[in-house]
Amino acid sequence: MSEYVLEVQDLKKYFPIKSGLLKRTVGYVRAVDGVSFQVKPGETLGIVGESGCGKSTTGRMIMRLTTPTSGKIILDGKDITHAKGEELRASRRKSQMVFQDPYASLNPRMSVGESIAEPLIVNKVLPKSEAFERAGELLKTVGLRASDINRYPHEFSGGQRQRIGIARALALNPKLIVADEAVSALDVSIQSQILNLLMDLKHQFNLSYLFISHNLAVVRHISDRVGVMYLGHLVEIGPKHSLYQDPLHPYTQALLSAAPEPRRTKRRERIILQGDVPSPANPPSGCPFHTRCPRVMDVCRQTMPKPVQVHPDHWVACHLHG
Amino acid sequence: MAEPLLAIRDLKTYFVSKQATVKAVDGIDIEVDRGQVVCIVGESGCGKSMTSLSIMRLVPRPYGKIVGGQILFDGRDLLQLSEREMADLRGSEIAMIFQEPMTALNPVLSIGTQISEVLVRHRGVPKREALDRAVEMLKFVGVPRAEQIVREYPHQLSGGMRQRVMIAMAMICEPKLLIADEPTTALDVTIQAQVLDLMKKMRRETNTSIILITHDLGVVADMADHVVVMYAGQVVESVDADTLFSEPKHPYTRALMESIPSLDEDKDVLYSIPGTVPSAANFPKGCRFAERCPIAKPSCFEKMPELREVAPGHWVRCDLV
Amino acid sequence: MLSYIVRRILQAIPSLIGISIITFVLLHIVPGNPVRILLGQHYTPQRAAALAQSLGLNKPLYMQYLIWLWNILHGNLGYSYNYTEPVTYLIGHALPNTLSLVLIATIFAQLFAMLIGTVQAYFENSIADHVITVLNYFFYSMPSFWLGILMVMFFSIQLHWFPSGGVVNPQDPNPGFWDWLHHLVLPAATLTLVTLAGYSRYMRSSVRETLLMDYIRTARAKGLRESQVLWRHVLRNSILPQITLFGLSFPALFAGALFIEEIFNYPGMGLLYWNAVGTLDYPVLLGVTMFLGALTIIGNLLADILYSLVDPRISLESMS
Amino acid sequence: MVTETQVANSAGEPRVQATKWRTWKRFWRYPLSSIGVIGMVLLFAFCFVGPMLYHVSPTQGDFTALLQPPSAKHPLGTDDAGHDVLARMMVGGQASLEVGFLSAFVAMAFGTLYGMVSALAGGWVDIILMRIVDILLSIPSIFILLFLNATFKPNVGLMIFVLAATSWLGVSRIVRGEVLKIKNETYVEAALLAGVRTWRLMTKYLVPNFIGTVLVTTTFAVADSILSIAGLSFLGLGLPPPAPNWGADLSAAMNYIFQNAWWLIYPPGILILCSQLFVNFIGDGLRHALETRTD
Repeated sequence: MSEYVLEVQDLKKYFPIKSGLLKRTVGYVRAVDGVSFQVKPGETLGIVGESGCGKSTTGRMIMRLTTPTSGKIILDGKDITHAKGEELRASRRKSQMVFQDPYASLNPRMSVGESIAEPLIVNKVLPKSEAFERAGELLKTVGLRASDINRYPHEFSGGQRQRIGIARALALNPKLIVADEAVSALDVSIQSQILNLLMDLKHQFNLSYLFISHNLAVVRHISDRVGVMYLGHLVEIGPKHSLYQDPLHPYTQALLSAAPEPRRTKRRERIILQGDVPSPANPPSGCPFHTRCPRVMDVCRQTMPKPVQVHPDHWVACHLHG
Repeated sequence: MAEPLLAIRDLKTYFVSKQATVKAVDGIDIEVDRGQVVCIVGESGCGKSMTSLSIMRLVPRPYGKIVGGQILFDGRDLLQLSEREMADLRGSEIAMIFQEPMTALNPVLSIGTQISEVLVRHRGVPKREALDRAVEMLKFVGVPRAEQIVREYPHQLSGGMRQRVMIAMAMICEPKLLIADEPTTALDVTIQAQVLDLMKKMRRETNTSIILITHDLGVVADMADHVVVMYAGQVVESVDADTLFSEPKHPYTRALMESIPSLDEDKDVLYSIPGTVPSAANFPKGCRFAERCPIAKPSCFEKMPELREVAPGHWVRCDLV
Repeated sequence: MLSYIVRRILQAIPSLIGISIITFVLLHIVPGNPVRILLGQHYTPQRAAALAQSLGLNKPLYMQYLIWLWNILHGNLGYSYNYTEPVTYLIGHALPNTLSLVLIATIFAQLFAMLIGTVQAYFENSIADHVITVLNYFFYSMPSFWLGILMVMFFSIQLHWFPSGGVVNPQDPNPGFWDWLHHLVLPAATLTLVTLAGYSRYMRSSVRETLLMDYIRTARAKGLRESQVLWRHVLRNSILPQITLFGLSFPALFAGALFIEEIFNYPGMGLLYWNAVGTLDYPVLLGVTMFLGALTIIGNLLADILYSLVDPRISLESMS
Repeated sequence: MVTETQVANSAGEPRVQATKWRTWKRFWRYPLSSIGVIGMVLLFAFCFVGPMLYHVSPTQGDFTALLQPPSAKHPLGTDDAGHDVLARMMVGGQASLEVGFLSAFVAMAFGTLYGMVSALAGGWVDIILMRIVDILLSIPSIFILLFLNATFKPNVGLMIFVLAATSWLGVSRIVRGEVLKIKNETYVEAALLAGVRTWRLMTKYLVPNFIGTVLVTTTFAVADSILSIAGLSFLGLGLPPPAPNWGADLSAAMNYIFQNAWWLIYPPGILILCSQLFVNFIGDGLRHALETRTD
């Protein structure tokens, strides 16, 4: 038994840009550019960031839906970075994924029972009839009726489909669930239902979550620790209270100040960042945030800051610290 | 008190087909004063977008129909205007921006053409001059390199820039009313902050009234003077923004606020509204929220509550408050 | 732009070689012997051997192909066995006829299709829409050769409006442009009608889709007049798929032209090919197929260039 | 506080029929579908059951009635050799329908396999396989058909093969496109995470989700094949005489066009037209039924 359920070391994903007659590679989109973190058993690590920051690619690499360019992924003590075939299949029994779009994540031609039982059947965990029985139980676990197993996805609402997706992810008793924007497509009232369900299940099955989202409040609510990504880099990571009360990186500060709060009384001073996020195909030199940073210094333009621990377990990669 | 710029009275917009009648908007009343920002908030399917399209009289044909009510704009009932008169108002007196700035711009026309054609159409400005004005407008909404951007096409811009272009297009004729339908939903948080900031600046400098449609109570808190909460095609609460956040009255409004996680407050379990919104093709006869309401009484299932004024300027559709 | 065209033409070379190999192999593996057909009653083994020698047919297949390829690089498509004329000469006479037929038909069909399809989509479910839909089905399902016969029956035999066949009046010692046009009307109209139906079905659905786009709602929210919405915003976007269709429809057009040339005795590529089939006139068969293949490739190239002119999202560079 | 189990009451939702039946219902609700299906059944009955009821030989001439307009004895008249037109029309459609349907299904099977292999293999295999399709598509197929028919002695089996050989191209392209699209769907990724292997992925995830589109394409290929046979026969290259065929009879009728022998010109044309119309109706009905699966 290792200390961490998941350990990610200096993970990178460069997507080649091809061009010309012979499809030569003329450059790379640096979607993820050296990310390291760990997830402990029973812990929820939240990853926040804006679109294109590489948070989803990170999640997909951990699930091996995308092959990393370099770095290491250690799942439950086992290096799965280059796992193939049966080895990869075995690793997938330890980690599962909940997807963003509840409409696209279920095969429209399979009943929900078949979808949930599928991992049990193809991995020969249970014979077919028992797998369906188990699917019924899982439906109950996620708050639907066992009798729903014979119905098809289009008969369910978005929130219900997301429950079905969660039930499928639970089927193999995984240790880790990667949730990629799992509640982003849902209305707030449904969103809170699913968040509560996820937190219930976590205690019930002692799960670890890697919870990827752009919604800062949602991530704070569900996570124990939170990492902030910008342009393929993890710029700050720490326990949620420490990170939300005392954000160290100017980007985290801007992000938190920009998130609208449903409250009229207390208003934070809003930091409005200028311009757009630079293209990951052509990232700036030095610190990736220096083009928009309100507190940019000369050193930021030249050297990439190293992560330093400022508070207990609270790391930041910024020249203002260290 | 002066007469409001826009007064919607008992508006009903239905989708009528052979199979069913979907009551998307079912008798709503909303007033917007000059220079005011009114937010319409609600979850998907509550009828907030159809309300905005009804004001523009752009309800999708052939099924969508405005079946009743009045929309008084600047003293005139928009529902009585001819299609021609209505077209003269659109883009000139009432302008609109949409959620998806990518699909809302025509991919094959240059930014300059798309902005300037509004001026050409409504103000009779010659094309060249209209293009110059478009450049000015783009600068005003904070688009860098405006001289080049007018010659570029939507796909060459980022999401935030596209939404700025939409705003420039909407504001170029200085309309009295701007309807913004989820203008920042498709944008990232930091870009959303930029766009909301721009809308505030617009309002300050032109005194344009804004109807902002959103599902995000955070955006409401940031922008609104007055808030209208919609549920299942009806207005359930209507009050000034400060009161809404300090003393929400309708059980739905309260539930909505309780179900949102916070940025600086720990909540163990979020409140969650049980069940789902009733189908707009088949509303229950009593209160439409009764089924999901934590304080519902048997009478709630029997009789539809009226929207009543429980305190000065505070309207609630619930008999129990 | 120029470099793009050059590159596309370079890319077309493997395709053309592919076409030639396929046709060449196909021609030579099937049973049937052109020498036997050419000699007819005069057939003797000695004569056959001599003829095969002079035609180069006794060499191994790959040699025959390489010789043919070598000649083609020098602009020589070989000599027809039948007519003892250079294939280039025969094609030179047939190609203008086929091209004028096909081009006139495409242009008219496309223009009418745009008009009809737009009207249909814009007034969806109106009586006009339903009537045109029925007519569309009718012409779409109509075999071109039957329509051709009916055209001849009505407009030529009964009404005497147009001649029933040929390119020009053979009695006229120097036929002019009007005579030529007079002969072209019926065949071109037939080809137009059968292609029009397919195009306009396409256009209808394309306009219908465009009308549902968000940017059309934006255009209306700007207060533009319906005519402006239609011309500036709907039409430009709707013709995009139509352009692709134009590129893809060349093979079908040549096939349609084949039947029409046969019915109207119109000496084009189709008729040339058709006559060569009967006598296994290899050089003509190869030449015509190569030419039509090349024209198809050029048609696709034209469509791509046209597309990039209308749609700013597509840059020619990124398309390769 | 509301608990999780209370939350998920899914009561009050209308039951919807399973996917398959909904598609069928949509198909039949589309007015043209039923016209197409009924028409096609009638056409089959005319060609295959008709000759059992109408005992007149299509190939034995009635020398007392040459080139006669319709009469009581010959309801659709006779041709220049005294053949009964009605009998010829009945028998003449048999081969067209057989070859039309069978060749389209052979093309569907092969094209589906080819397209799926191309899409799943990817890389160079995909590039080469698709380049072959591109090249073949740029040769007008009728020219190849003409040539093959001129040199071989055609029979029904050969015709099926030859027509399938030219019409699988379109199917393979469409299948490839569909597979590439479905391959990126989230539910396929979810299947991979569940440990699903290639064969199961193909049969349970890919095929069921694109088979509808293929079916529509195949239906239109049936129409094309029927038209091609008629066209080849019209050019004199179909099934060899004396077996009657619509296209060949139409071609023969052209010789009497100046005599205004309309009874020779209309029947074969109308029959070909009807076969095309009905198949197109069915194809459009299928397309309509499959277009919007979720509403």
